[in-house]
Amino acid sequence: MTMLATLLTATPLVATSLAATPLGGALLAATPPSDATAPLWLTLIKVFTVFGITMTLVPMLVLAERRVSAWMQYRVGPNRVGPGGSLQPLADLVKMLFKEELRPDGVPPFIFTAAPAIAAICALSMMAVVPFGGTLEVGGRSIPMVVADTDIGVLVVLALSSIGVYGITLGGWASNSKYSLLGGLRSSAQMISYELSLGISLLGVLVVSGNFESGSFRLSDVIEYQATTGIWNALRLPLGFVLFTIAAFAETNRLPFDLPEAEPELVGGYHTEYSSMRFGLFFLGEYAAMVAGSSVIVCLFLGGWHCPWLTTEVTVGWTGALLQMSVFLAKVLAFLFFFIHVRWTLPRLRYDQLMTLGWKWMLPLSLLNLLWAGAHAALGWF
Amino acid sequence: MNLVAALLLALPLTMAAVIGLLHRRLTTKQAGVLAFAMTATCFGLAVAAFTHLRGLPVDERFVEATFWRWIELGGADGGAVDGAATRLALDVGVWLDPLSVTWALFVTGVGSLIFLYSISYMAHEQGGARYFAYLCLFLFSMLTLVLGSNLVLTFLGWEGVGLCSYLLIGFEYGKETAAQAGRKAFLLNRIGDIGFLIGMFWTWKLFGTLGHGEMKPLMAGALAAGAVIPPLLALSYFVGACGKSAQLPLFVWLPDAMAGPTPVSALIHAATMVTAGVYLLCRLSPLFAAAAWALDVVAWTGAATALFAGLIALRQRDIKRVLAYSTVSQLGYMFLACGLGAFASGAFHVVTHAFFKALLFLGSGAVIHALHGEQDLWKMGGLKHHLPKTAFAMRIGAFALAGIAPFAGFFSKDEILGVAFAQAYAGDRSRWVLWGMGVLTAALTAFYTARMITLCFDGESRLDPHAHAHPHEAPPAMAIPLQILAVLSLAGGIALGFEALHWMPLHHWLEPVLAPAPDLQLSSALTWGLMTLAFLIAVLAWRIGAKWYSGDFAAARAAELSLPRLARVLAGRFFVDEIYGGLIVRPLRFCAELALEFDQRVVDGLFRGIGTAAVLLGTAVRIVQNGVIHSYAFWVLAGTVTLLAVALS
Amino acid sequence: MVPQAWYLIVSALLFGLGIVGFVTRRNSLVMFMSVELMLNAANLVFVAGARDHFPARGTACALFVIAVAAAEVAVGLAMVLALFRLKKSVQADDVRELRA
Amino acid sequence: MHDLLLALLILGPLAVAIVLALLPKLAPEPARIVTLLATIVTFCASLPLLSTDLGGGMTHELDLPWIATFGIRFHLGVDGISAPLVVLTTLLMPLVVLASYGHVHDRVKQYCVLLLAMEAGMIGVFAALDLVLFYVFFEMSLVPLYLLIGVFGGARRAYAALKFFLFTVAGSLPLLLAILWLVQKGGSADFAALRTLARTLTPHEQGWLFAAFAAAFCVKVPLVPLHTWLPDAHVEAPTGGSVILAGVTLKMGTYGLLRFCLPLFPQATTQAVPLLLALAVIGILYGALLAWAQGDLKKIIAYSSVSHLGFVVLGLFSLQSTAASGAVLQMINHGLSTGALFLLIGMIYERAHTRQLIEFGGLARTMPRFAFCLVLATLSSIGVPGLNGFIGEFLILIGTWQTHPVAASLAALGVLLGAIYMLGLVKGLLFGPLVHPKSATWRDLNSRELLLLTPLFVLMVAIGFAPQPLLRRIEPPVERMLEAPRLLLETPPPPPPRDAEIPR
Amino acid sequence: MLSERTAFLVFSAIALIGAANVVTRKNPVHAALWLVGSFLGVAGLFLTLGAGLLGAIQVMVYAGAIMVLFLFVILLLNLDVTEGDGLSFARGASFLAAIATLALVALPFAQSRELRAAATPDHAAPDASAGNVADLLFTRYALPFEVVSLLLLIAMVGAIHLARRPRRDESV
Repeated sequence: MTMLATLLTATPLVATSLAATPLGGALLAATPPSDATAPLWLTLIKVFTVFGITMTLVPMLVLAERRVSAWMQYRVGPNRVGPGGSLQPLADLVKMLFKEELRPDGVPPFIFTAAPAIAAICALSMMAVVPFGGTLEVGGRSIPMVVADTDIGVLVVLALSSIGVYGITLGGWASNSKYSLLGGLRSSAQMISYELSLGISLLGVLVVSGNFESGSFRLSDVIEYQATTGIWNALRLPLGFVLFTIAAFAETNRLPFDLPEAEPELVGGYHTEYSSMRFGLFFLGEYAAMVAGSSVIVCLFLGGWHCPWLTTEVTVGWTGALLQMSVFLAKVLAFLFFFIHVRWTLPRLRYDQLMTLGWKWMLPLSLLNLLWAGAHAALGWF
Repeated sequence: MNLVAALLLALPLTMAAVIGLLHRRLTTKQAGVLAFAMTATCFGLAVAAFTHLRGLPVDERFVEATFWRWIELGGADGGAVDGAATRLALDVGVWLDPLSVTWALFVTGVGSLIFLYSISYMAHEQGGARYFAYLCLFLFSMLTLVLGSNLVLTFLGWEGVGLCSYLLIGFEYGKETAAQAGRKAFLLNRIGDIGFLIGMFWTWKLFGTLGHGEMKPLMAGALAAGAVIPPLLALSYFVGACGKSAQLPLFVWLPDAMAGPTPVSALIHAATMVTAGVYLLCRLSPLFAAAAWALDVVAWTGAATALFAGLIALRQRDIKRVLAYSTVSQLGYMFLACGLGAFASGAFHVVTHAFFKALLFLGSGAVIHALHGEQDLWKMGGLKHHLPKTAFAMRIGAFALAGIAPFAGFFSKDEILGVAFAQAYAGDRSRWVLWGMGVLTAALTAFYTARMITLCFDGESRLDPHAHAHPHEAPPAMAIPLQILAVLSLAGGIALGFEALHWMPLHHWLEPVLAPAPDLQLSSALTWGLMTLAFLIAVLAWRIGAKWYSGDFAAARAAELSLPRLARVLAGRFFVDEIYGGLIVRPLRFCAELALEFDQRVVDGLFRGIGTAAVLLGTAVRIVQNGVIHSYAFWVLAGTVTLLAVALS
Repeated sequence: MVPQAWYLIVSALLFGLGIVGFVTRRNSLVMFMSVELMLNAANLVFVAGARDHFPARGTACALFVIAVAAAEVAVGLAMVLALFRLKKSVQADDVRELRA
Repeated sequence: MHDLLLALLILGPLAVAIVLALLPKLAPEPARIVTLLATIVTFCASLPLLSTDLGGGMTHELDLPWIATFGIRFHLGVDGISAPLVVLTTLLMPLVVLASYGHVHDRVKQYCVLLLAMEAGMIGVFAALDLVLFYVFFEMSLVPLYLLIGVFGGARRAYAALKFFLFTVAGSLPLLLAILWLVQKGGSADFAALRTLARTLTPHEQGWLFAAFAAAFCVKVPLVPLHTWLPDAHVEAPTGGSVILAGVTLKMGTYGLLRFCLPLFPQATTQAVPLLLALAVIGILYGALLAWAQGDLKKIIAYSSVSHLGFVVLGLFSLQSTAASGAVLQMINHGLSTGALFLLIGMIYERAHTRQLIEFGGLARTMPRFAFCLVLATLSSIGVPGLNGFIGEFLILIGTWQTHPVAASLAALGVLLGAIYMLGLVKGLLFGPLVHPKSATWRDLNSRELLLLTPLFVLMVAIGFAPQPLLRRIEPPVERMLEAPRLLLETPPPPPPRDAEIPR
Repeated sequence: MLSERTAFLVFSAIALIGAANVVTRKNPVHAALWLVGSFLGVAGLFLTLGAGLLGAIQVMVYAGAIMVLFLFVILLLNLDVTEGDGLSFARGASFLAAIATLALVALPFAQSRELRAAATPDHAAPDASAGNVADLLFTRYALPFEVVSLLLLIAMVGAIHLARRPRRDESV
């Protein structure tokens, strides 16, 4: 009975979060400035493609994390479920679904429940503006290979990432536990601090990529620029790249910035009191944010779907689209590996170190980067 | 002549500056010799000026020497416009005419004798060089007063002599009385000066000039100006003259001024400075002559002062004070003469008075010097044995003062009384009173002079035997001036004028300058008779005085103390000082204190009240600032609603 | 297109709600939030008013409002924090130090 | 038309002040020496100003556009009225700096900066020919003095400084309004242009404007009953502050009255003459009485200033050129004599640390130099002939007598009262027995102190005996200032215009 | 697709309901969350007005930064939920005044025929895209832009100064 009840409460949440991505994408697609010529069915197809890929990636990522950590620690890791442990995430999912849903006393039920959903939704929705390929010219149509082809794409990424912090903060607060509260607080402070560097480093990219001249903040334009010039922005803005990456680590609460959930200090931080599928959603959100973050970094700095030897003449039609998608996916996966690798390499920062790094190093450096980018654009360097 | 004139002013000033700057380096004697040399030179210059003027025709006996332009305002097209003058042009220059030269002669002449006397008198004083610097400055001021070519320069000298008097009286800084007396002298003089100033303002308005030379013809024209303005104008000058010449009611400073060194008293308060008032009257005599009833005021004031001061002198114990009041009294005679229109007679008395009063002062100085500062007549007596020469000289001076023929004072005083008698005889009854007062004063003068001489030199010695064992004669430098002055006191009168013999050189000399005296010739017999009467009265009064005091001193003292009330009134000098204090000084001081209270409480209080009102207003409005943010919000909203309602309606 | 008046009415309502919140609440944080509501209402007027003729300007003005609001919030919250340290309370009624 | 001398005179001290202020740490002595040199150079540079136009016109003019929109110009120039005042200012400054050796030991640099800033302001006031510029300088000279009193003053300095400031500002705000009104009306703030404009003003407007101008200047003069700030300010100010306050600042008031009130608002002036003459006479007598009742040396001099400035106002508003020329001369005389008196009192205060008259006595024997200087300054102050004070007072009184004999007579009483309290001061300080237990140990004036007094005394005597070189320069411009009101006095008022007649 | 009118209604409803709840919720955290909702609603309204850029910024700055800061402060202070009961006179009076203001502001909008009329947009006008807005900011509004940046700097310094603890406490 308990199991059933759990399922019944968890399901709407999952359903909500799953629906979130298409809803957001559709909304954005409906906005007047974008070319709203794309019919609904096309949008739906794109939504499910992106959603599917992401939702496939997340369990794979969980497994990869465990395997990579094992590899780095000279042990085997999960290898019993399925070939080479490949079905392990599925087993975890099942386990989570059937665990008892605990809700502490004196907790506001709605917020307690909504918090993990917010975290997951925001992470997933970010994928809506990430172009996973160029423009597909088929049947007289040119289909941009992105769910919501809006000219404020970059801003949407930033907006969603800043909304995402509510999930953790509220989760911490709603748990009615001091560890959780502290985790929530840390999270909000951390997110605000690093969002600045994130945003300003991103500005540098927009400056060098000529977005301010065109007035469009589409990620696809950034990629287009890198593709046409053949030089990735990571080369133009090495400092910005590093800064953005570090900020992205902080935004996703990954080590070395995982203070909100730091086990030794806060037991589990904001998710101490969470169990079952609610916890699962936090889990999902974190990994989805990793995927989204990697995708954005790839788009901004590493050329997106662009591959040096795959010129636009080659990548035409369906095959071309698939090729671009593969390139993009490969880059994202590589970056995800980097994410995992870092987690098991670096120690955690102390809180004051975190703040010092964020305000006294990252912020000035990102301003420097912006200056560099400005010089870059103004003087017409490569 | 320009050079002579310039040197007459420049020498004393230069010497004052030189001695003043070097007063630490110079000994008293060096300074004195320098100063004396300068004064003697000045006297020589004055004589030169005199001979020069003598050489000119009678109607042209004047020289104007201009040095530089002092003040010139109002542009070239001067003169009076619509009854108000616009052009003010004043030069620094000298105006030499018989009147000014006469004054210059006796000022420098008597002055040089006093300077000579001072060398020895001040030899033991500290800061003697500074004293001589002041004396030189005084001489400069006096000469400027007399010789200045316009009224403003005269005023400069006028104030200058007052200032020097202030400095010389207060010469002994430590003495509280001296300092007080100096201040008093200056202030009472200043009261007079205001009259002088107002006179000048008015003169300029009427005549458009203040120069002596330019004014002279204009003053006669003032006759036509009406019955009010000329007398009032003359009276403003008269107020100034009263202050300087110590007439009622401004005379109180002069006796107090005796606090200064004795030569100063001789120079300033007998011979020169106090005669400045008479000089002014003479200088403006045409104006006064035109100012009908103003002259009467002068005459009555003079007579009253003479009588009043004579009465006070009767009971003074301080030898210098006796002389001081006699000076006031004699100045009264001079004013009486001027008031009767006989300006020349007044000038005559000025000159003789300068001789014998200087003699008396210097002689008393010799006595005081011999007695180491003792000035009380009751503690003297019998000094003729110790100081025979001084006694002899002083006796001559005293006879001259008492008006005993043939000494100098007799002729000048008799002439004044004669004029009064003549006017009375001619039908002006009020003149009988003036004549009577004059005669009475003459008797008083002889009496108190005899008292002074007798108490001082005759009878038994009442000296403190321990303090003054052997008084000795003054050194030659002090004796020589006494002797010269004695000769002058003896012969000065008869040499300058003997009315009965129609020998009047001074009168003729001054004729071109002064307003003519009323032409009332008495018969020769009457003249001689009056002279005899005056002589008899003087001799009689002298005899009574000498008799009274030469006998038993105790009896005389008892007599003096027998009428306690009168004695107190006389000894207390009619309480004039007290009346001044009660009527003017203290009320004024009270006004000042009142003004201070008023200023601090009312005026300043008003402004502080404005400040307090602002604070109170702030306190009242402060209630709105209750710190509750919601009430602020309410007020904002209330305002918004009101504005919106107004805008939308 | 939706008439401007509709937006303006929504804005007025938002603004009114902000005022009501500001004047009826005692928690200074909530009062701040009410102020933010009012600012948002103002932004809405800017953008709605500018929509037909110069949309860019509406956005620019609204941007300024947002920047000012951010500054206001930063200082305001710092003040609330400082105040809380002194008073252990953020109730507006408890702070009456500026009473004259 | 572009003579930079005046601009340099203003900007020079200001520049030195700014440099001094910006130097972070400066020892007292270098600061003082730099200031002394700066002021001496300024004085020397200001001497050519005295070659004024004997026709009464402006010389050394500098006329540059400043705030062109409102017709406000940077217009400087001097004539025979202002040039002597400028030179007086530049002369007093080095003396004040020299005097500061005796009494300013802390914050010397700040003191110097304030002095220099004030000098610039004061020169500006006298040289400005544009009303707005004048107002700027008028206020600019106020603030340093406020600080000078408030920072370097005595025990009640805060009260005194605030009082001084409030009085002056309360007076000058109407002035600002009036100036703005005039500028708005005439489109120019230039003095010459405004004179033309002033002819078109209605009597009503003139009355208001005159009142506003006179308010500012009468507070500064100070005219009774607006004088109560002066004693407090003087008593609390440091010696230098007192000297400048009495020597120059008060003259801004009388200068303003002469320069602006008379020529710009002649009709109102002629109407206000009885009132102002009455106030001047009251000020002369009342100030003298107050001075007599005081026991504090500085207060005596302060109230004597009220009395003396009453003479100046009397001279100006008698509308008689002799008196007005005398009044201008008297401004300078008062600066010299009162300046010297304040310096002397400062010197005695440095020794005695008290200013109560009753605590002194007999100093003539122990301090003869001091005694000589004090007596000389006193004589100058009470107008003894032969010194400068007499010339001024005499000209004022003789001129005033021509038009207002009663006022002149009453004012002449002030001469007597002046002698009473000043001689009381001299007697109390110098004569009689030694009173203060330590007074025998006070050293006489040293050569520095004598040196700084000497120029004042030389000028006192020089002006006393030969004022003509100054009067010759003063008179023509004074005549110009008096032209307009006198014209009104001499011609009967025009018949009222037809429109004013009451219709039947 | 959502019609524009529907979108307007939906977003208005979100904004207003959020705002109403901000005013009425006792718990400041709830109020803050409702405010976030309201902001999102307003952001949506911006979208319907064609100001997508502003909408995104609204979400980023308001919802993402300002409100997080609010929440942070609320959590940091761990406030007591209860708020004093009863309206004081000032608050009561202010409430009435607020209603009056609301009425006075809203009425003329509702009455204005001009404002209710269908709009005639000027298509030649530069739209609210990022480029156009940026042009405006750096040309027409350059001065306010600089002033605002200065204001932000001052606010930042001020906030840091205000929020820092006194040194004595730091050393403890």
